[in-house]
Amino acid sequence: MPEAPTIDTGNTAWLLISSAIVLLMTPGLALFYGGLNRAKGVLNMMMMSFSAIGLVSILWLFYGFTVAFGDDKGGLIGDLGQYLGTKTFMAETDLWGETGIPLYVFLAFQMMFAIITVALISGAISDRAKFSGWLLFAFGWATLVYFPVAHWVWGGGFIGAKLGALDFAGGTAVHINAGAAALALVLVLGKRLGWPREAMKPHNVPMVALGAGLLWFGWFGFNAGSELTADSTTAIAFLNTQVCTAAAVLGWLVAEWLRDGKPTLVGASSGAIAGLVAITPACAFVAPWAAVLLGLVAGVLCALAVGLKYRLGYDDSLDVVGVHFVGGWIGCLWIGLFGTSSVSSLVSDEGLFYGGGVTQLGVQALSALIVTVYSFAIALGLGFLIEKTIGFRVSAEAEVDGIDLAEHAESGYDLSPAAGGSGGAFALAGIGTPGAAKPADEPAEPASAPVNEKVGG
Amino acid sequence: MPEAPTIDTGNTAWLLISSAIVLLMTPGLALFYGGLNRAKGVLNMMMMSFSAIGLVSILWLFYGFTVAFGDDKGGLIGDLGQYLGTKTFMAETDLWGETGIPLYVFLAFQMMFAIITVALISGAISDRAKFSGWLLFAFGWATLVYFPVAHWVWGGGFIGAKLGALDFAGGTAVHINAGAAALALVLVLGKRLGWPREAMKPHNVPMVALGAGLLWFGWFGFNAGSELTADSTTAIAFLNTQVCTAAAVLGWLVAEWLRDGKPTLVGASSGAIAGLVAITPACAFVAPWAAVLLGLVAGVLCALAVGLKYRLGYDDSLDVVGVHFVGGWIGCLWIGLFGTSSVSSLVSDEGLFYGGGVTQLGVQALSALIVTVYSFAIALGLGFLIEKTIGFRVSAEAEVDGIDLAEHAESGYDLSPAAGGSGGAFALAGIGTPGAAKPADEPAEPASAPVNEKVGG
Amino acid sequence: MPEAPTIDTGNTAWLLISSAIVLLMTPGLALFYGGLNRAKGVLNMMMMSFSAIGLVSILWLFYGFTVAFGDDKGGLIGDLGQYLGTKTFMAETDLWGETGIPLYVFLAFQMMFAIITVALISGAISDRAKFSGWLLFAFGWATLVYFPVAHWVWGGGFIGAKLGALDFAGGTAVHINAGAAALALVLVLGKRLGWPREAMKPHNVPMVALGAGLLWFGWFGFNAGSELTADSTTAIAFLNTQVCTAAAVLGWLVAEWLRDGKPTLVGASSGAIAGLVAITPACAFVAPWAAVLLGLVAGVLCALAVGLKYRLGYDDSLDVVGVHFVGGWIGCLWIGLFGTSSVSSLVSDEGLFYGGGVTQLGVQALSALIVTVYSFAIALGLGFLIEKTIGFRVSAEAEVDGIDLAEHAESGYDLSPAAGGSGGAFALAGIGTPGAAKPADEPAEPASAPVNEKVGG
Amino acid sequence: MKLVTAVIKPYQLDAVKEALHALGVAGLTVSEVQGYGRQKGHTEVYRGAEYTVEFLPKIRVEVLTDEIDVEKIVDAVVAAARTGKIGDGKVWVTAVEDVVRVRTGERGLDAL
Amino acid sequence: MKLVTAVIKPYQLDAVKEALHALGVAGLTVSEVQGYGRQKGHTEVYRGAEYTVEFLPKIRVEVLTDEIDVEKIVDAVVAAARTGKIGDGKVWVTAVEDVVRVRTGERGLDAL
Amino acid sequence: MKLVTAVIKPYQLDAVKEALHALGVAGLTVSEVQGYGRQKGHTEVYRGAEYTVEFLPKIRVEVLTDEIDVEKIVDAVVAAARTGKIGDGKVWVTAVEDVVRVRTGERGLDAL
Ligand SMILES: Nc1ncnc2c1ncn2[C@@H]1O[C@H](COP(=O)(O)OP(=O)(O)O)[C@@H](O)[C@H]1O
Ligand SMILES: Nc1ncnc2c1ncn2[C@@H]1O[C@H](COP(=O)(O)OP(=O)(O)O)[C@@H](O)[C@H]1O
Ligand SMILES: Nc1ncnc2c1ncn2[C@@H]1O[C@H](COP(=O)(O)OP(=O)(O)O)[C@@H](O)[C@H]1O
Repeated sequence: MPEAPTIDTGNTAWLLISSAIVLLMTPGLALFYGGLNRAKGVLNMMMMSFSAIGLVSILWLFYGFTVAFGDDKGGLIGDLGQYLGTKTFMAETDLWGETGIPLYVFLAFQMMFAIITVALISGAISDRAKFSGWLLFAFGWATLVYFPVAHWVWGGGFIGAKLGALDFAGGTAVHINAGAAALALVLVLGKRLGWPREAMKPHNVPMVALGAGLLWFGWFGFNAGSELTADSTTAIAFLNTQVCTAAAVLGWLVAEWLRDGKPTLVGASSGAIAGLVAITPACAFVAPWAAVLLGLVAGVLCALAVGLKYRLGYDDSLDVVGVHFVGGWIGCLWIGLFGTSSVSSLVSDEGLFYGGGVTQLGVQALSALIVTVYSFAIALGLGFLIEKTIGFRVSAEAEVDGIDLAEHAESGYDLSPAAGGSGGAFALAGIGTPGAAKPADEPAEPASAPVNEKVGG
Repeated sequence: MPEAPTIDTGNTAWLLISSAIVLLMTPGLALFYGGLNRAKGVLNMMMMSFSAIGLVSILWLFYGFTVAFGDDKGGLIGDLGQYLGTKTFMAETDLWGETGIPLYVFLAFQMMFAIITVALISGAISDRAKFSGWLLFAFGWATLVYFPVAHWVWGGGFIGAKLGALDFAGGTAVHINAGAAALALVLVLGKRLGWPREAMKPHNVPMVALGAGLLWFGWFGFNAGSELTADSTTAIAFLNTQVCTAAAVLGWLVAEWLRDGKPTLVGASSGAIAGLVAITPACAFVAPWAAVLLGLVAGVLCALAVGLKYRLGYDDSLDVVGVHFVGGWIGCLWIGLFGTSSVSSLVSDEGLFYGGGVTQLGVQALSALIVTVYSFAIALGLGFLIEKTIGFRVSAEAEVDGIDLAEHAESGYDLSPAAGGSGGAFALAGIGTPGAAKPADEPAEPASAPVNEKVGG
Repeated sequence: MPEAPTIDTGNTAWLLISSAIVLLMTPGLALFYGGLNRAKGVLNMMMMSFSAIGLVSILWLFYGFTVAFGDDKGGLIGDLGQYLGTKTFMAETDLWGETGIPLYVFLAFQMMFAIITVALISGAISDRAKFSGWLLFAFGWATLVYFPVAHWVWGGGFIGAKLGALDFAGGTAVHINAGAAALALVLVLGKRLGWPREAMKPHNVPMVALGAGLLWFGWFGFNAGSELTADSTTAIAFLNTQVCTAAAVLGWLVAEWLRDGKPTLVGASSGAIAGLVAITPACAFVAPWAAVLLGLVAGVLCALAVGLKYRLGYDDSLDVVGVHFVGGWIGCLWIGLFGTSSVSSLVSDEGLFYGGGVTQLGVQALSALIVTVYSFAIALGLGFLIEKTIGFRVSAEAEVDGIDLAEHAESGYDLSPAAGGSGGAFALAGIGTPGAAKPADEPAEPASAPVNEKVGG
Repeated sequence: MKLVTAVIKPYQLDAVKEALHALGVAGLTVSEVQGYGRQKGHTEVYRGAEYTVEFLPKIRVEVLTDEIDVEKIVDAVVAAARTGKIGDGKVWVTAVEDVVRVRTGERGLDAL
Repeated sequence: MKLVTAVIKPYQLDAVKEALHALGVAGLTVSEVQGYGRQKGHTEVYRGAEYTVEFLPKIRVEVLTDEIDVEKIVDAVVAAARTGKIGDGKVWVTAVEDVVRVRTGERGLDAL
Repeated sequence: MKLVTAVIKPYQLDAVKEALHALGVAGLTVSEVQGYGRQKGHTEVYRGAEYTVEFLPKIRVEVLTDEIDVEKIVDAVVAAARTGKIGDGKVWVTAVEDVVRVRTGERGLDAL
């Protein structure tokens, strides 16, 4: 008589901490994107990530999880009633499969994936999207695209279960998916004013590198966590994530060095993301040396791909397409080239380079294509709907003055080299305050003249 | 014959990493508070957190832990001799209870709680407290308030063990406790010069968001780690932490949108903290949907509460009271409203909404009240004592010039758009250095004219 | 019949997450060093860390691991063929020793050590090293110094296995090793222009503190992870790391207070690093109270040591020698003073203060000396070789204009108090862009005038 | 010798620079300033407190020139900086007694 | 036409602005500068090295005005900027030959 | 009274300050500016796009002085700021009608 599954504390510990570090990826993304952006839109850029955490968490709890991971219905969607967020799952048997992990840990882990996938899209539409439009889009796209696609790929749906496409941690479900949606939104919203005549370069490169560092860190949870348990597949997923990313950093830097004459820190950071994206679907299916090769290829190709927008004339502001869409495709196809059953028993058709023919390669391409087309189409439709109803793009005036002021009534920095320090006369002078008082000149009645405080109306 | 408890590697791994991420919360808090502060006091603000790590760790090791978690003496204090820091606990049996966790891991985990509770207070007294005064206060309050209160609530003392109040991860012991002390210090120190006529807005909002992100991340260790083991209670504590916080982000943003016309990133970050605070006591006692509701309520109420200081005329600079005190109370009472034994066997009296009457609600309120009064009173006394002896507030001149220069002789930034880059003439000119040399003009004798280097006298 | 070792999920979870947080240390180091640097070289400083991640990961996979941890050959080097990176280790028996941890997890964990050791060196040569020279040096030093020294100390080589020197997590192998190499490079490269007449102070102190916070966090993986399993040795290593570091923060602050009249945040952050360095070799061998004492001593001594460069006239820009070399020596000797078998069974000779005589102290000193001499000598040779061939130092002009522009063609910040906010006219004016367009003045043909986009040639 | 000083909207800098270029002006010096005038500032919100930023970012452009070109330069700057909206700024002219080129020590017109 | 330039302590800007406002001055331009004079700088400490920051943050205020108001304006600025401590700054007056309002092209007094 | 204004390379500020000090000049005011002239800017690269930064960081130094010292001051600044390379900058002199020391209200020479 088989024992009832019980909690494995080691696996549970691993997935708990994996969930936490995957959550941290979205603030990391906010920093990465925010730093790449111009200073006058840094807050709006970060708000798109932070609001995605707020919104998608709730949607996922209430219906996203059951859409994606409820028992399969016709290959398309999960059982809607099974895990509705109004229920509570605290029985001893409420574990996820054979992993020895409480259901709620798995639910939380996958929640973090849904959040960041939505947030990824925002990099393409920097400095020009209404915040209300973004929220509406996030809601619609998560519901209509991410939740079902996650089901198709991982939840028993047709891409994973029928087609037999492999995607360990989200090449199709996350990166191609988000990249295709990003491209659609760029077409809906159009270019930033002045693009491409102005370079619109990053306003804070150390912040970009910090974001990249946090993303890299969290990605170990993303990729190695996707095994759900702590075993040797987890180990190789972890190692491949590291070496592929390292190689992609080198690849991007070499591409820059040859092309531009100089390697940059933005390039190193971008290369890291390209490598992380590319290894995501393949991390548990290829040997470490093949992961290194993948990193080099992805680093170089993505470095070239981010230039395409200038030739094609679309303003994918922070290169979501060039990095996530392109990197996702490369990684997805890599499984068809270098996937091998000597690494993972999930690989049934050896990759092309292992003599397994093009079967798996074809399946991989088909799966990527399906997700590309579906996500692009729905995102395009949603985008136009929003543009036609509440309006998706801010006014030209708001864009010139800065979206942070226009949409959020705040500005990123009030530094003045060091306010009160070696510089910072403006900050000392209280410019930007309703009236800079003389030091000792306090109001007679403390609460009589608040700064237009509106709480009490 | 019951087996002697042995180490459970999974539980130990979980609590080790939980301890590490809870430690990271305090640098996260330093960034959150530092970014909210004006630039001329950012370093002092961060110093209060970093010094709390330094000081409280040592106190906790030597006597804090035994005060809080030594065998209960009369409901008030732990056995002082039991875990004195001069002893060593490396025997095979030195585990914590039935958790399978080495004693030292539990000691370290709880150490991180003591640190951050003290650091939380500092947000209320920004830009005007002498650093020596702060250190003295931190020492006194940790010793007289935090250590015993932790005992009362968690260590077998009268609030947890007799009264039967529930506080999973620190609504009373941490947030109400720190919030009440913060209010007391504000009364002792008075308002910043110029407040409230000047707005004193955040100098670095991306840094605020980064701090919030790190706090959110670490809070999983704080809340889900408080179960000490990796099981389904851990799982629901983790999930509730996430969904309550997400809902609070949305709640705060909606409150801002309705009241001010614009949602802000400072608001999203603040909402996250409010949600994290509110779910802290309740995370293992309520269903996920009730955690979402709690988040919405806490987000909205704290957004309103931070405005109260303008009406009441006290300068709680970074809103420790409005967020931690208010949020802590809401979360503490929530257990009396939505706590249910279907989630946790520790809930003996069902919450009001589950038909359990007001018993638990009353107990919760009483526990919160006791901690409020005790912490406020001792903090007030300590504060006045310090003010009357060594002085607690800096001179008006120091405050105008900036507390970073006055108390720490350093300034936060020397940026000049990009020193040596597209701007930054001042940085290039070496303003702020003892004498900017011409490029090739090196001193003839290398060590002859150091910059007033004082090491060697 | 002894059971074949199987995977322990708890230990594996602990080492997986330890590996991830140790990786995060290098971006943390990039922030710590970057913030300490002048603004015009912040990116180059961070690039040295990020490129070390890229480069060393690949070297380690392909041959570093087998050099360090392959079966010992003559006490000097590991079996070169055993773990070559072209092989794949996914068999059920591919575990590391008796730890129950997959081989690949151990390989990844140790990879992170190799990375950060190389990156540590870069702090000494800020603002003046060619990036190509740095890459070459990193490659050479990792290969000729770090990989074999790791073998000598931990991999079965003569220092650990024959001499009997103790180094739990890297006092000799990491910190003395990197510090000695840093000193050598300083001698090769010479002083920065203007040093020491100009103070060259940190450009972003909050970033320094952030970096210190991330390093502290990751160091728990570094030290407590070095036990490889989750047990009571892990617990005391964790606790000692915390309390020694806390004490070192206090020690450094007190030293500053007495000497300079003011304690600084740069001091608190530096003290933390000094404490972390010092406890690294000793963390599993001393009682917590002895760790506190070590922290105080290391904090004070390193605070004094960083001033030595002004007297001796070498420009160790960010004090790698004063902190890592000195701190490493202190921690290494501490084992000879306070190491005790009551904490660890690995201690065979009790430390001097436990009445064990000077045996262990002598062994410790000898091991530190060997590593110092070897690393210094090879680094000096490598440095001169690079200087004489491709050149290691940038031109004086590049140094004056800023190494970020000269070597990476990018600049760290484009802030202008708040571009588009309360200030930031320059950013609004698009200074630094190829031609700031009038708001509505978009190019007629989108792709016709890209900003010298070079992808398509 | 004259000094033409213009306080303009940041976004107009490029147009002004090009207009001056077209006139053969070889050099200019710009700096960040904050202006206060008829143009209204904006409002920021911070945790429920609302406050007005009254100063607006402007760019100051300074051009040294000879007496002959000064009118042309003023006209060119005014034309290029104009958007027609409040806050376009001011241009003013002051007399300069002497100019020296640091590199060569040349004086007067030769120094430009 | 005259240009009144004042270099003042940052904290006095608000008082100066209000004093000018009271005189009916409709516009002004301010910028960040660093001053060196009788007032001493401060000392910073970095890892045991101590160094002096000699330049102090100041605000430069510029007001264009007609000949008639210039004395009143100077007096008002001096009065509002005064704290009586060393480092209060300087106010000086230069002649302006012409002023143009960019938006309208108005010249002279009408441009103010 | 005269105002000597110099736009110089940032690294020369220290030399200029010392040269002025040697002449007994007690005070000066400096600010950050960006210059455009014969000196070429630099090129930055961002994700494959290359662009030119045309403006170069310069420092503006302003010294109020009496008529007698003005030539000495100009010469000293020019000498101290010179590196001999393109971009060394300009020094110019304008007439000042009056100067007031804010702290005391002293006027003219006494205000310096
Ligand atoms: N009297 C003045 N003195 C100096 N600068 C002024 C004066 N009046 C206006 N300015 C500058 O000109 C800018 C534009 O002035 P404003 O009154 O807003 O619009 P306009 O010039 O279109 O009437 C201001 O922001 C300020 O920098
Ligand atoms: N000769 C000068 N030329 C230009 N600016 C000066 C001159 N002397 C002083 N200043 C400016 O005035 C400011 C105040 O001068 P200072 O000598 O410190 O005090 P005070 O004006 O009260 O005597 C200085 O910081 C500097 O910006
Ligand atoms: N006509 C001008 N008006 C105002 N500033 C000028 C003018 N010409 C040059 N400058 C300033 O002088 C600096 C140096 O000028 P540049 O032509 O590059 O070199 P040089 O003065 O050595 O011939 C410029 O960066 C600019 O700030």
